[in-house]
Amino acid sequence: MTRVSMQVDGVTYTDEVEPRTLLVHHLREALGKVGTVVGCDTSNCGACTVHLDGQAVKSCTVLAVQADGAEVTTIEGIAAPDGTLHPVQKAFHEMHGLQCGYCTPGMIMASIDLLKENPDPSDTEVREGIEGNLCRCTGYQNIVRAVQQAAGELSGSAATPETTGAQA
Amino acid sequence: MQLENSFTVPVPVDEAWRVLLDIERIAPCMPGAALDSVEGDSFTGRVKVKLGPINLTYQGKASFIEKDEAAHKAVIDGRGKDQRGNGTAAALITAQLKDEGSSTRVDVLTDLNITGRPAQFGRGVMTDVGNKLLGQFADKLAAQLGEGDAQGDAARAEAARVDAPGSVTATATATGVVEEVAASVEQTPGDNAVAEKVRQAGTATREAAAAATDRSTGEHTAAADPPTTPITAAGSTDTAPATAVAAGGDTAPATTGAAPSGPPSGPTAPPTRPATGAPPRSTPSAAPRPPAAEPEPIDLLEVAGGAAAARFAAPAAGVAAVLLLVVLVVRRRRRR
Amino acid sequence: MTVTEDAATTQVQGPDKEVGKARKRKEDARLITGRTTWTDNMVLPGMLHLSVVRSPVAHARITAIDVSAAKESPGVVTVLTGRDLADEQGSIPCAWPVTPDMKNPGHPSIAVDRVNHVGEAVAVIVARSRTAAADAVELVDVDYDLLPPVLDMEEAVRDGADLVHDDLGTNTSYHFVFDAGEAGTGGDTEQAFADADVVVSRRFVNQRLIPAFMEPRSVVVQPQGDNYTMWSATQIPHILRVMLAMVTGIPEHKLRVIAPDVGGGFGGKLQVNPEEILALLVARRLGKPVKWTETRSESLMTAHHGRDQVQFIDVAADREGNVKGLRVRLLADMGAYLRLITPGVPALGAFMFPGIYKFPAYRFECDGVFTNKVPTDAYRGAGRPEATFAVERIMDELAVELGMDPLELRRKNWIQSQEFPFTTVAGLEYDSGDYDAATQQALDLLGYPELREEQRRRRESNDPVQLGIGFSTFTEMCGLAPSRVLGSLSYGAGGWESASIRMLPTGKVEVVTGSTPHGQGHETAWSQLVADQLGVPFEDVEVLHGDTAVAPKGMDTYGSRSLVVGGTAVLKAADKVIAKARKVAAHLLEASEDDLEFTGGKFSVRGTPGSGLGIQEIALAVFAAHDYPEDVEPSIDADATFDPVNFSFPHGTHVCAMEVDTDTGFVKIRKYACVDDVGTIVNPLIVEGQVHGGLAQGIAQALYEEAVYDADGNLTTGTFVDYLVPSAADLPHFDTGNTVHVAPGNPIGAKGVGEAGCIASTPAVVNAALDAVRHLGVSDIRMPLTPERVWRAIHQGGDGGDRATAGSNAYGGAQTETTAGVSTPQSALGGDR
Amino acid sequence: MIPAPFEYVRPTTVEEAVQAVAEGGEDVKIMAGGQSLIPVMRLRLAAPETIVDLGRVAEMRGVRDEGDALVIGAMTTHAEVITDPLIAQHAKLVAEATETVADRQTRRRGTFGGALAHADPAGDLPAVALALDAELVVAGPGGRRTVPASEFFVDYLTTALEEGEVLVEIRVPKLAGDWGVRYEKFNRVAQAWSIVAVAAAVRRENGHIAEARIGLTNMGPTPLRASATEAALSGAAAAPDAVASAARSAAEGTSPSSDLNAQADYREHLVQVLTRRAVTAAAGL
Repeated sequence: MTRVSMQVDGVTYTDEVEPRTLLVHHLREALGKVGTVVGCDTSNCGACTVHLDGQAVKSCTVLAVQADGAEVTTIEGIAAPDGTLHPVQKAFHEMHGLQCGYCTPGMIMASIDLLKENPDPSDTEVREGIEGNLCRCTGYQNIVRAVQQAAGELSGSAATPETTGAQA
Repeated sequence: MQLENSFTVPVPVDEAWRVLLDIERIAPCMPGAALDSVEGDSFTGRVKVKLGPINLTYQGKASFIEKDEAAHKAVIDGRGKDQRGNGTAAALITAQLKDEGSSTRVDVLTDLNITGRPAQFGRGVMTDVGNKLLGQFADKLAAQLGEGDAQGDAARAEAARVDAPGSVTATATATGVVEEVAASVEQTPGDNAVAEKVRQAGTATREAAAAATDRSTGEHTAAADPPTTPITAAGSTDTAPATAVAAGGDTAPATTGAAPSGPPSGPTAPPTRPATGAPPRSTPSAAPRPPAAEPEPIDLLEVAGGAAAARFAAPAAGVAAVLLLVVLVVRRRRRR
Repeated sequence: MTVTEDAATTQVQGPDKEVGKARKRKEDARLITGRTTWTDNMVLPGMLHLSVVRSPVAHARITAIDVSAAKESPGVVTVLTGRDLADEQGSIPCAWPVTPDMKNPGHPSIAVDRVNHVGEAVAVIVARSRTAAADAVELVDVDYDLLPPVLDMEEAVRDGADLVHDDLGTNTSYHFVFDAGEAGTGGDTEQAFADADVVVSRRFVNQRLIPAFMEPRSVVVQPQGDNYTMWSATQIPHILRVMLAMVTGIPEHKLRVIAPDVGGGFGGKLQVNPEEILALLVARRLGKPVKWTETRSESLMTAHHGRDQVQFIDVAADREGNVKGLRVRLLADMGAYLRLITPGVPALGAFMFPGIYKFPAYRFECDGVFTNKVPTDAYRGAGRPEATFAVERIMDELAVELGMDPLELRRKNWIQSQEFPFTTVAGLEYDSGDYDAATQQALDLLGYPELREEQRRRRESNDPVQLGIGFSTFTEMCGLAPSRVLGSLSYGAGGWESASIRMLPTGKVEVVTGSTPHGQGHETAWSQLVADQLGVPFEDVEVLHGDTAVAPKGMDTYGSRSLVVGGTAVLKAADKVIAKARKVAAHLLEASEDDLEFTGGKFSVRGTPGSGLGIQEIALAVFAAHDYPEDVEPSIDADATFDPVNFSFPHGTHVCAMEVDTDTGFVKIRKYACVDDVGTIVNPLIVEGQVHGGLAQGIAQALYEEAVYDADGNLTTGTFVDYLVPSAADLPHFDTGNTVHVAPGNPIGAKGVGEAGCIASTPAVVNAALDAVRHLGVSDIRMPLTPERVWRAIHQGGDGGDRATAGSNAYGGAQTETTAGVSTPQSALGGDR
Repeated sequence: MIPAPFEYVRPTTVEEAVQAVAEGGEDVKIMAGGQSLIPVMRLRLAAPETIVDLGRVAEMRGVRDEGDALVIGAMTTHAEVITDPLIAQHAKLVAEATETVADRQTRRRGTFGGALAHADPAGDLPAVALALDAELVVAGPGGRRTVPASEFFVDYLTTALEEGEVLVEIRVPKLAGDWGVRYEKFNRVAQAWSIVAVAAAVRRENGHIAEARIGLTNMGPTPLRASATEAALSGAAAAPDAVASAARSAAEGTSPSSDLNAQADYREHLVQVLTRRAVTAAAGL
């Protein structure tokens, strides 16, 4: 067992983990962060996407021990402390960018990451930017619309912090 | 998956037949294999397969299910399970010897069946492994049979042993699939000095081939001439005869046989494949080889010897070489 | 999108109505914040974890299983084999014996002495943690005595073929025939073909697909005395509960099944899974809560697959292009066993092969064939995509044969709008629609003339990138289903749906639906329905579902049935609430019931404006129950069950423009436009989303997805690395629109939308690719249209052939087959066998 | 799926890493970004006893300018490679190919060195390293040695790295002169591995192609150079016909395998088309 300490959605957790524990399992099973889900075993589906030190990664392909000392933000930590939704969350709701919602946490986390790097992506750029996230329900079109709508809102209100929750 | 290997060994058929039935000499021909026990016509053992990060150990048993002395035909049925529950591997190996006077032609037909996780990839990881595994098995079998029972015949033993790494294989299918598998002496199992020496020699072979220099432990020189000989991919039928030309003697030039070329089956002609010559020989001291106690994984790094030799052979061409023996194995697969 | 919004405004409902509004979904709040209760999120005190040891071989006798090492593994509580559970596991039920003599070998949840497909369960590990359970799987040692695997349907039905199930003596489960002549719904098919000027015959392969739902299956069982609660990622908690009771003998009233948040199933979760049975048996045996959650590779390998038909189809016509007859013969791969509706999927499709065309004669035959593969069952469309693909493909082939424009040929033969209701040659009564209108609108959306012009230019200049345009003018039958019809088809249950409305004292409304959603937005759409019907605010409605203790009756969600059947049940319940409230209102308003009118949620006495009583006030009044009529109960709650009298028939026109790179075979959708008529649109946002998602899956069948087995029966598309679910970058923008022809069969006027995009799109895409390269001599390309197949079809003829490892494990040993259909009438009846 | 248990070591220097590998027992595996290794471990196709995680070896990360060459630390992530100004300036082909690797999230973790050491023939970067005549600096118990890319890739998933050796950094010679580059990748869906890909760098001089370097992805167990095409292009006119003609020999000397996505003969065809396209684009035609 190895001791690891990480800040997840603004709270620091210290635990003993087996080195083989995947970050996503640590989040779900030790920390109760069940908003982040697992959809595959080959790093294809992206459902488990979280931010590790501000960058989107697939938490099924990161060991918990590798996140030792890191800051992790999950879908549960992106809304403001008062519950105000992150613009990307809001846009997914408004544009009907989800149906069953299973891929949604990963989709949203990937989209936030994309918009940080490309604040005004074209349709194609959004599609390529979320190519690592599979959705079986939506056909993606409304997800693309949502990301573009969020881009508009984010560029209009640059003050919205990306990881408000994490800074609580 | 069916694999065919054919080769010719420079011993009479009766002698080759006796060796073929000697489990303790045949079993270790499987790369990465180790015998655990032998009981009559059955034996148990392990085969380790290592491919990049992938690591599998098949444990199981094999037995002669047919030994037809008159026809010189033997059938070995081997099956094993991966130790991590990753499925099974089974091989039905049919070896047919044909009398060709002082030499013997050997046709090995292998029906390989791999199940479980390694089979569940479209990129056919295990099929690649199976090809290489069986290719190396055939090469080593050729070496063993080539030794005959005269274990004291050092020269011939050496010749046979060294031959394996140098064998050049070309595979052709109707669809123009061509795969090249070359074996290396580095895979020689065993922890004894001989094996070690052979391995060193193999490593050296690579270096030598690359640099066309002579800076290794064994007496060896770089390959020459053969790399330029093309082997055309075999035609679209099963008629392509496996050709093996054994050249005896220390001074024989590398000889390659070419399978008859058939018309290309697709719009693109199958590529012409340069054959590489045998790598330099090494002459470790002769000693009987006991069955390996611990299996050496078939690390495909080992194949590097052959592959690297193949690639670096071109610049080495022109440098005079002494070749003991070239066994050319033309391997082709059939559709089931 | 604009189109959809336009369509929304053409709704028959007025602007103040909820129905027709693009309401944002109520469900989203928890889904976008990660506050969800997926089954795998469940943790119970003392919960044990299951893992399943699975067969690596396709067909074998189990000669020995050694579980001793696994039992010794740290954290393992016990290990159970098929022998241990043989006496209590029963058989996975098959609810649809399509013929009286259908052969059903029975389907153990865990193999006892024989395995029939790769992935079949052979042992169950019970451990204290998920990790311990996973570790012990490696330690179970099973000896198999191999049997020859049966993998190819056409070989499996030959005399002397190896058998999947020895004791059945055949690989054919059933032979199902529908003959319109015999049924009295059409003429003599053989005569029609004999008299025809033109006969076109084809053999199409509708490949095996995997539903590949994103949320892996998961089940948690909690035993409490002799009661059991099961949480499962299922589409069908109600059906599951009945079936669990029948299979395990646990009385139904001692079972509670909960489908919490469930990820989209697409038919893949319309099943009684072996693992659900196993979890229940283990929980009962140990008296402890247990959980099983599959991995993705387990899911692809063992959750049921879909499609997998070899279709022989013949069409007869005269020279003018009037169709005269249709003949279909299917080989439908059942896989190794019959699951819930395995045999029924092709039978459901039987009635849809005639599509929207007025065939005077029709004969359908289908053999259900066993193979050593995972069973097939429902996948989005279930039978109808297969039928639509075949008929829409062969209409294009007939057009080529006749030298006609494919749209012209369709127009000539399709049902005209004034002919509805129209009884087809398959005996179905199509309800409403206008195929011309939908087609015209779709062409406008696509920019048809410009693309045709570009196609011409590219052909003339011999551009390496060719352009093609493909059509699919489809219909489907939805709203499953009239119970009597299901009965006549030998289906084991009815097709009704149940709803309850509970009026809470504060005026809030609880709607209980038996149609269990898993991403379709029932909570939102049902709220819209009820808000209109009861005249209460949208926000005041809560929709409850997915728990047999909360919603005790139901038939769940599949077959585009929810709104049509379940929504109607909700409306019927609302009507009953109003009727009950009317009595109370009359009492309280001291008026005659006949003088009351109910609008905007309020009862008022006709002719006396201003007076009145809101239904929410009445809810409080009956809660207090201080003053209510003598002859009624103090409640205005109501239940309703709705059994439809007919199916509904959404239709539409899908048009795909496809670029084909003739150098590489790479295909790329240039533009996709579709206009669907799904009847009344309750929520245009949801309708559009359903169409988009269906399109993605239908296009994926055409271009990307295929479950491939090798010659030993290994699934070589065993992970998402090889089973290609398209990403956003692989799919085009869709231009969607609607026409609205209200369905007469239900008060909402809805027809169903869940499967439309999936059913319609596949042939449009394939037809488009063929249209691009038809002039190069290509008349068929096998799905999915991999670049290699397209390239081979162009440069080597045929349909592009099998993929390299399909049906072979010789890496590179496969040969290209050229199996394009040929115009011989015999081929349809399998004359080559 | 959950990996089998293993010992985990996280060195912070190259020396520590080499030592950790030496002490890691028989079945030690080096983890760079882990984006290929962890999935294989989750599927339990690999179950190393020890994982040596290079993630905290700071000296192996980053790009520096060494005059005639760039030196890319083996642990530099794909995302860093894509945005690195030195690479953009001097080794654009590396950046262009890296952009096609997997997806954004994977590129955040996956590393340049890891991709080379993994030596997947369908991986995009080995062919680029080969085309650019990169040199790989390897540290082992006996010190460091440099292996040219042409000798590094020896077989399917197999490199010249000896037991106990760690790939430390990659020297990528700068392209001097008027070079154009192109990475032409062919796959079925966006995040898939290459069915075939072609990395081309072309130097133009006076309307001619002075030099062309062409690396081929997935045309054999290792990345390959399209030597015959390179030779044919050398001195050829910078014209579509000449390029097309030269590209016809792109499959010479290759030995592609057949798999679910493509049979060998189709790959041999594809590589010619893609070579033509890559060279045409790189030559600015």
